[in-house]
Amino acid sequence: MSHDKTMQPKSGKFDLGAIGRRDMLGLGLGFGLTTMAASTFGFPAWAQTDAAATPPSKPTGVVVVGLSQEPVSFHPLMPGVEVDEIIWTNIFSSLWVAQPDGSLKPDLAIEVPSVENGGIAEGGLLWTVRLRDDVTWHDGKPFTAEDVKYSLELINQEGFRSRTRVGHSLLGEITVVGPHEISWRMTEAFSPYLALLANTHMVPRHLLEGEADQNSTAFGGQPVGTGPFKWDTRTPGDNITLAANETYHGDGPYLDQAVLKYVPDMTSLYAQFQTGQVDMVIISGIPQNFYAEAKNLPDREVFIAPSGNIELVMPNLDHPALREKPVRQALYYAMNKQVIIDAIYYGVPTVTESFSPRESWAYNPNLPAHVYDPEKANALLDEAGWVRGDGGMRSKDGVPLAFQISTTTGNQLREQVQQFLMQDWAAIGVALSINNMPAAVIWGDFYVRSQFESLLVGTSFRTGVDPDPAARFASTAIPLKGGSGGNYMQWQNAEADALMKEGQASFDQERRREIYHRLQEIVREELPILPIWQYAPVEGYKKGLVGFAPNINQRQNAWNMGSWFWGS
Amino acid sequence: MATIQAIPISRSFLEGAVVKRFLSHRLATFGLATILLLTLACIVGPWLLPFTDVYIDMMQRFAAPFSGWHVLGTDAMGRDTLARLLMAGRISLSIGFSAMVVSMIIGLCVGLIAGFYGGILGTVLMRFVDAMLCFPSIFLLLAISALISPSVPAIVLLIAMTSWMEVARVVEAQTRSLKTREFTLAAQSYGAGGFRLMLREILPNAVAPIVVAATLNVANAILAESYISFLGFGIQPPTPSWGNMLNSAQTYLTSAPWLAIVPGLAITLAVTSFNFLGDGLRDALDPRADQP
Amino acid sequence: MATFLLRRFAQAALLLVIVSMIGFAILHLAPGGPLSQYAVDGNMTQADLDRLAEQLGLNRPLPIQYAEWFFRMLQGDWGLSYRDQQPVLHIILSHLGATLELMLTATVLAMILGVWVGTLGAVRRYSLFDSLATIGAMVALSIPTFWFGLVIIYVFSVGLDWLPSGNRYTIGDGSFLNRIHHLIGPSLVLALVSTAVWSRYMRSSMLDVINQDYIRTARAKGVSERNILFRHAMRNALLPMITIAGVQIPTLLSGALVTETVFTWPGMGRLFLDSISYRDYPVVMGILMFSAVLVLLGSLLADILYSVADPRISRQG
Amino acid sequence: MKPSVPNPSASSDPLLLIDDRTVSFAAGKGWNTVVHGVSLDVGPGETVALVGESGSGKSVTAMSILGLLSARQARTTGRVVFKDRDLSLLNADEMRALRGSDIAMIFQEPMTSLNPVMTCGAQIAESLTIHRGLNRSEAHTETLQLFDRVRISDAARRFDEYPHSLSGGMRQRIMIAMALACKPSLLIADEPTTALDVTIQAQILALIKELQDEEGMAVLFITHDMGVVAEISDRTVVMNKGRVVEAGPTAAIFSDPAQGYTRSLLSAVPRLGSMKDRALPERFPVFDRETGVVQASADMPDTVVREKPLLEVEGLTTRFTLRQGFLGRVSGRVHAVENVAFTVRAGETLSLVGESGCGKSTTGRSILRLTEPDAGSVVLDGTDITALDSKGLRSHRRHMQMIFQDPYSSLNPRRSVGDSILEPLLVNRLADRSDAQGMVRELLQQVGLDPESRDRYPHEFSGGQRQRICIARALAVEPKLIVADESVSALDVSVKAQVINLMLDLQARMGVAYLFISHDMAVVERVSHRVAVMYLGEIVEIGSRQAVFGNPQHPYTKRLLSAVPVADPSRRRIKRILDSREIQSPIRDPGYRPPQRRFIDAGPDHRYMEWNDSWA
Repeated sequence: MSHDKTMQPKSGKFDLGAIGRRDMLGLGLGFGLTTMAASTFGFPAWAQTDAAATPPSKPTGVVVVGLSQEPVSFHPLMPGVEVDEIIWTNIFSSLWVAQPDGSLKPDLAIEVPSVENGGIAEGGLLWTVRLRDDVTWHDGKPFTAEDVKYSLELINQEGFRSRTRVGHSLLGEITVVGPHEISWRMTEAFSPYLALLANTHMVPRHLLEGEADQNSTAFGGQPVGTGPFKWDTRTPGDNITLAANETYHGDGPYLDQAVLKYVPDMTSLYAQFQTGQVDMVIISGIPQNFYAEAKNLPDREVFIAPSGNIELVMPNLDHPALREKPVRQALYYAMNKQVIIDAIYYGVPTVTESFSPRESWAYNPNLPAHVYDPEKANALLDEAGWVRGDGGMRSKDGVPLAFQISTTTGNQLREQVQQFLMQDWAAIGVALSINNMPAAVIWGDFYVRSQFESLLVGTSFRTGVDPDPAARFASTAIPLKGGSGGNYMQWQNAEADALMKEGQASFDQERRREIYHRLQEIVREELPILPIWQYAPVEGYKKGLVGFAPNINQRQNAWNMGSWFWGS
Repeated sequence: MATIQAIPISRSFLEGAVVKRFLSHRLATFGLATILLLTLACIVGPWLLPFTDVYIDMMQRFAAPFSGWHVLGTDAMGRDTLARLLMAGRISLSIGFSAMVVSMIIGLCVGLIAGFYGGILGTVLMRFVDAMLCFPSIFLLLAISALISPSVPAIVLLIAMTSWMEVARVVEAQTRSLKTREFTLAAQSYGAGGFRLMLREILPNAVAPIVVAATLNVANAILAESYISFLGFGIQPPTPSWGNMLNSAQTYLTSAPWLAIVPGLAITLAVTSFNFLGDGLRDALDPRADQP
Repeated sequence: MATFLLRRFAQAALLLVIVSMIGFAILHLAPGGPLSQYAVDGNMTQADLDRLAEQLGLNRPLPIQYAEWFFRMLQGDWGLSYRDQQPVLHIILSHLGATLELMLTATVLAMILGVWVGTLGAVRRYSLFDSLATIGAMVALSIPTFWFGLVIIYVFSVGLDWLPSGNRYTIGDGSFLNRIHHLIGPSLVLALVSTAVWSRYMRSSMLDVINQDYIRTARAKGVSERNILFRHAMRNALLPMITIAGVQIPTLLSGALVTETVFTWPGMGRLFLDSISYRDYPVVMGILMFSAVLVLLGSLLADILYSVADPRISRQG
Repeated sequence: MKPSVPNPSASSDPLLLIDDRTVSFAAGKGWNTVVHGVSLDVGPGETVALVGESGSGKSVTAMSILGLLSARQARTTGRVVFKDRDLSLLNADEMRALRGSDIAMIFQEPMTSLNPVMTCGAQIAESLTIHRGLNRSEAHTETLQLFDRVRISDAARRFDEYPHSLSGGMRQRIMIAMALACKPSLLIADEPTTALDVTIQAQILALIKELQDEEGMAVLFITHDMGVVAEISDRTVVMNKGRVVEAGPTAAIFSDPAQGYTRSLLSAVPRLGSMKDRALPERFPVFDRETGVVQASADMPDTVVREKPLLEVEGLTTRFTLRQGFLGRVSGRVHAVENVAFTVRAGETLSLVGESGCGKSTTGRSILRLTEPDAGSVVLDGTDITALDSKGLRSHRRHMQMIFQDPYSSLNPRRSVGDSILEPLLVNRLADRSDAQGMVRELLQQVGLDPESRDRYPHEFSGGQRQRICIARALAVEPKLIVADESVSALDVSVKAQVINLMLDLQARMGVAYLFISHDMAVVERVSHRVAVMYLGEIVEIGSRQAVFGNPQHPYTKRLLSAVPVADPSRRRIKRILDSREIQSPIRDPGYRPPQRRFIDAGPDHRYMEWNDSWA
């Protein structure tokens, strides 16, 4: 699960889910991903316009990538956020890489192990991977199976602050079969491990083994990998320069340098994109209010990048008023979604009724369309016994129809939406108040322990690239009630539970499509979430850049800088 | 022996002179007048306007100033900038005043106690003041703002907590000096106790610098509110304050500059006025001018 | 002098301990924590977060965390950033250059302008120049720095396109001229308040001095007005300015934070803002301590300079 | 009335002639005239004293001669002719060339009149380079000679010293050296000795006199001190309220003052030695200012109760510790009061005299425990004050009250005078609120103020009136002893006399005892029954006033007495004491042990301290 907190605010404040925090391959629910991934999304062919251009024979040119957050965490096995992954995916290599179409492409490995090719044996308990023999670290040392063994062991090493041990904790004995072949045993079969390894980057044993404190190493400040780019220089608070790795084992790199430029203010970032000081704006994107203007910029490609995230109002169903379905329905009717999209978001995003992205095969296009109808909303509330009192605000049995809505402080567009909702909902007698908090506070216990009354949030309801939303909707996924998922609104619905259970067990895509269509209908009817629109970050790059390939299966679109080059 | 007549000057000489000196300070008079006008406008203004500060009209967004009914234009949600400016003034000015009151209370207590009793207690208190002053004010504001949820009372407290130290210093120095003045010694020698000395002898004579400090404190509190709001830790919408109006105007600096210019001018005007007022009061209350 | 320094250092050390306690208490009492930024990362589970909290020692009682931090600090170990695991001191120092560049430029600008305006104002008291300077200084003290920065950007960058709207230099062009060009806007903005402060203090200090008995003495022995100003008055009037320079450091640091934000200047102020948002306690503590040290050093240096410049200060005490 | 000036005795060709000078200061929108048509002249080599009380316009007149008043704030009319040049016609550069060369000036405050950041030598040399065009090394040599001329030893070292390291007397010598640098023919000395201790004053006066003789320069000496006038001037010009009242040869003015003002002024001046034959204190005669008619002054009754002492002070010691260094190591101690013992009987006035830093004020404060003494006992009426806890102290302290030197800071400016007097009554529960009002009126009447003025604030009163209010406040708690700490020192001569008369009247009426702390020997002679002379924290001589003044034993007492200028030109006593002995500091090393002192009886109720070689 992931929660996109949208539209990064201006400088400084971190917004956990800056746009583009895509969901990577999911966790927890293991079943064959690879087979289905390919059919997850289809992509427009924008990146192919210049496909005819040929890359230069020798790395030339520079690309300046504009970011509104500063990459600071360079050790690929330690905690980090999307911007850090730009460093990881370009300096380091993983065994295989998730492609835009959802497939895994071998990188350090010669092939992706499978039951068919014998790489996964004994019912998923024994894995064997053969490695390329032509890979060298940026310092010239050869890459071997020892490095893989070291990397995997480091993740589980006591005291090492590894980002995650999901999957890795199931590792048993790791055997270096030969310099370029490794095998390991797992304590239980766990097929998502394949996908997890696509985002596990290998670190050099020869540089790290001697370090006394693995949490703080020279390597962490000056990473050495096997990727298409080498670490060059860093001006803290300003930029990081990567240089071409001419001995890269794959195709490319074609660029001489890649500069990651940190401009903490989205407006300034756009201004610098306009003036050409940065060649591209990704992740946080271009503020929507500039979209119309940006589209017409000469020599710039500006587009709405795909995203699986949905912007929505998330009610806490434990709230005395919000737990009532008519209340939620009335709120939904009284929400002028089109104005929000058109006026506040400049018409950039697309309105949606579903928790599923429209590109998904599981998307249900036949959901009842939302109508802005305050009359209907009033009628629903009247019927449900919420009567208007002094000042026109409703209450029932002494319970006022009042609740708070929260989001990250400083996110101006969301703040505007909140204020707009206040006015819309006040008209039907609902007293909404705003209680925003800094990101470090709101996404802590307040969120995961369901302490909020309602949230304005951008998040996704998938498991990796699979449409299964059980982690978000299942009644077993309520953390407050001992669950392990992200059902923070605390929705419980027997029919939905049953459907999701069936969906997880089935390998029949047609059957699953039916299941998820029905589930979407239930959610649309019950409104455990009030969907507004599907995410649409505005990204852009300078014309002439070839190879840019937005990848919904990565967390950032600079994942393949090694294949980029400037066309004529 | 003949009875000597007191110099025949009216009793209100002192007060009269202060008022006169103050009024002769043109900038201070300007400051006072502006403050009164601003306050009046913020209190009365919102009732006179045809728009409320929260009325959203998406059809009217980004109306330029002097176009139609919106004298100062509208913001990104079509709300009337003037109405918001005046409502924001209520908030910003009340924050300024309240923060001043709280910080004065803290500063007075600490300063009086430290200055009067001195010794270890005084040293400990004043070292604490010194330590607080080691933090650049904005750093301190931001660090503490992480502690609190940004409601109006919390912001008041936050600003007060970072601005009482100067007051404490001023009061401490005054107290220390007044404690050794002859009239205090005289009171001490006829048996006046500690509280009486502090409240009856020392405090009334420290009024001038305290009043000046209070005035300047209001100015600084208004500024501080705008800083924390600008940096995103301030008053949350929909409550408007001058600071958060500026904060949300940044995005539209190029397309709707008036959204940034108007509240900025309001802050500058209010703060300048308080500074002028403080300056004038300082001159008018200067104890040196009391003596022939 | 040695005992004087020793005593001042001891006082400063004591103050730093108090400062660290205040800072530590404020930070660690705040809700939220450094792990919130990963709390919603799809690749990390609650188990991972709990493990990291344990590894970072975030679950231990506050006094113990403080004691550990304190004793490490005593050994010169400022700790590691939670975000990028780099040594805090290293991170601070790598941002310090930009901030110092800005602060020094602004200070020099402010000093020159402020002393000039203040002196002229005092010598020509109540003249038109003096009145304008007074009003100007008061307004300058009242303008929110960030707003002034925005106005500068709007007018000179967006409108006239004379100045860059931010950054320390253009990528790929780190030339001296390019840097100066980028420095103009932010240093002007930062210098604004200081100039006002300097001119106000200089004016009152100069007024004070030119009413002193020794100026009358100089006049009585026939010294020309020019020499009275430069030989007799200026040095005396500048003396208190040394102290002003010392106590200006906190104000400058505050101003730098805001200016850096507006002009996307990669300095310590912005690092602080980022670190506060991420609850990167070691870095925030580091910056608080570092700036406290700067502040104390500033006032210490001012005292030393003062005692060197003013023969009245006994250097024994 | 306009007195006849110029004086016929002056040479027909005066060096300086001031003719009808008027000076006005800007006051709000108008001008406030402070000097009204003053005319006077100074002949070559002559010493003319310009004398008057504060506000008489004497200093302003002097400042206007050299055009030192700010043109923006002051407007002058009238001629000033110096060596036949009309100075009022000179332009700024010509005036500047004259200043410091042919006319030099020295000022009252030696502590602030020298530039603190320039070395003493450089400041003197500056005059030489400006007016005599000397180069650096010539100026240096010449400056060293000037140091010698003003009797500053070790000139080479002093040249590079900054003013702060010098005492007031030394600084005034530097000022004089600066003034002499260009051999002026006229020296204007504006209260040059007022801020100095009496022994230092004597040195400076002697120095000026001697230099004047050597150089043959004329001196215009501005002062308020009739004693100083009598000691040094040839002619005297008396000013009052901006006008010249009387002018003439000094001897004539003193022996036969023509104007009522002059007469009242002179009658208020105590003359040292005039009390030789009287055992009891004596009031000042009161003259009417305008008419000069004398009011008969009643003799003081003997108020002293001889049976048992009211106050017994034994072994009183107060030291201030100086700390420095890392751990606040004790670097020295100020031995402000060292083993002081004396007694005061009811109705008696004991004076503590001495120069600055001798510890007399600290003694007074230590007795009231306003400053905590380190050792010793203070027994008042049988109660040891030093043994009391803070509550007991508060109730006992009211038997002793204090009157301070500065009438401006001893009253709370934010409180009406009635309230100030009322407060002690209420604090000590001597009256309830309604009775207290009546008592306040009564007290105001006692000190000669209009009871109706009780609602006014201190700033509406003059200095003398304020001091009366302070006395009323002190009397409110019916004290047995009043410590008067330099209580009349800041007052003008005539006001001083009135306040002293009041104090004596109160003593006669109420039998209150005074501990009278003063540096003014002449006043002390007038008011005391007994006198204690203090030096460096110790009493060096104590005894009945007649014995101490008439038969001083300790060399310090002698020196002090001989240094006091006597307001009688026929008894000029300033000898050419050109020593430059300075008053020593009471700061000692931490290890310093005060020596055991032995006192010698010189007669009944007259003892002095045995002294060592340093006094020889």
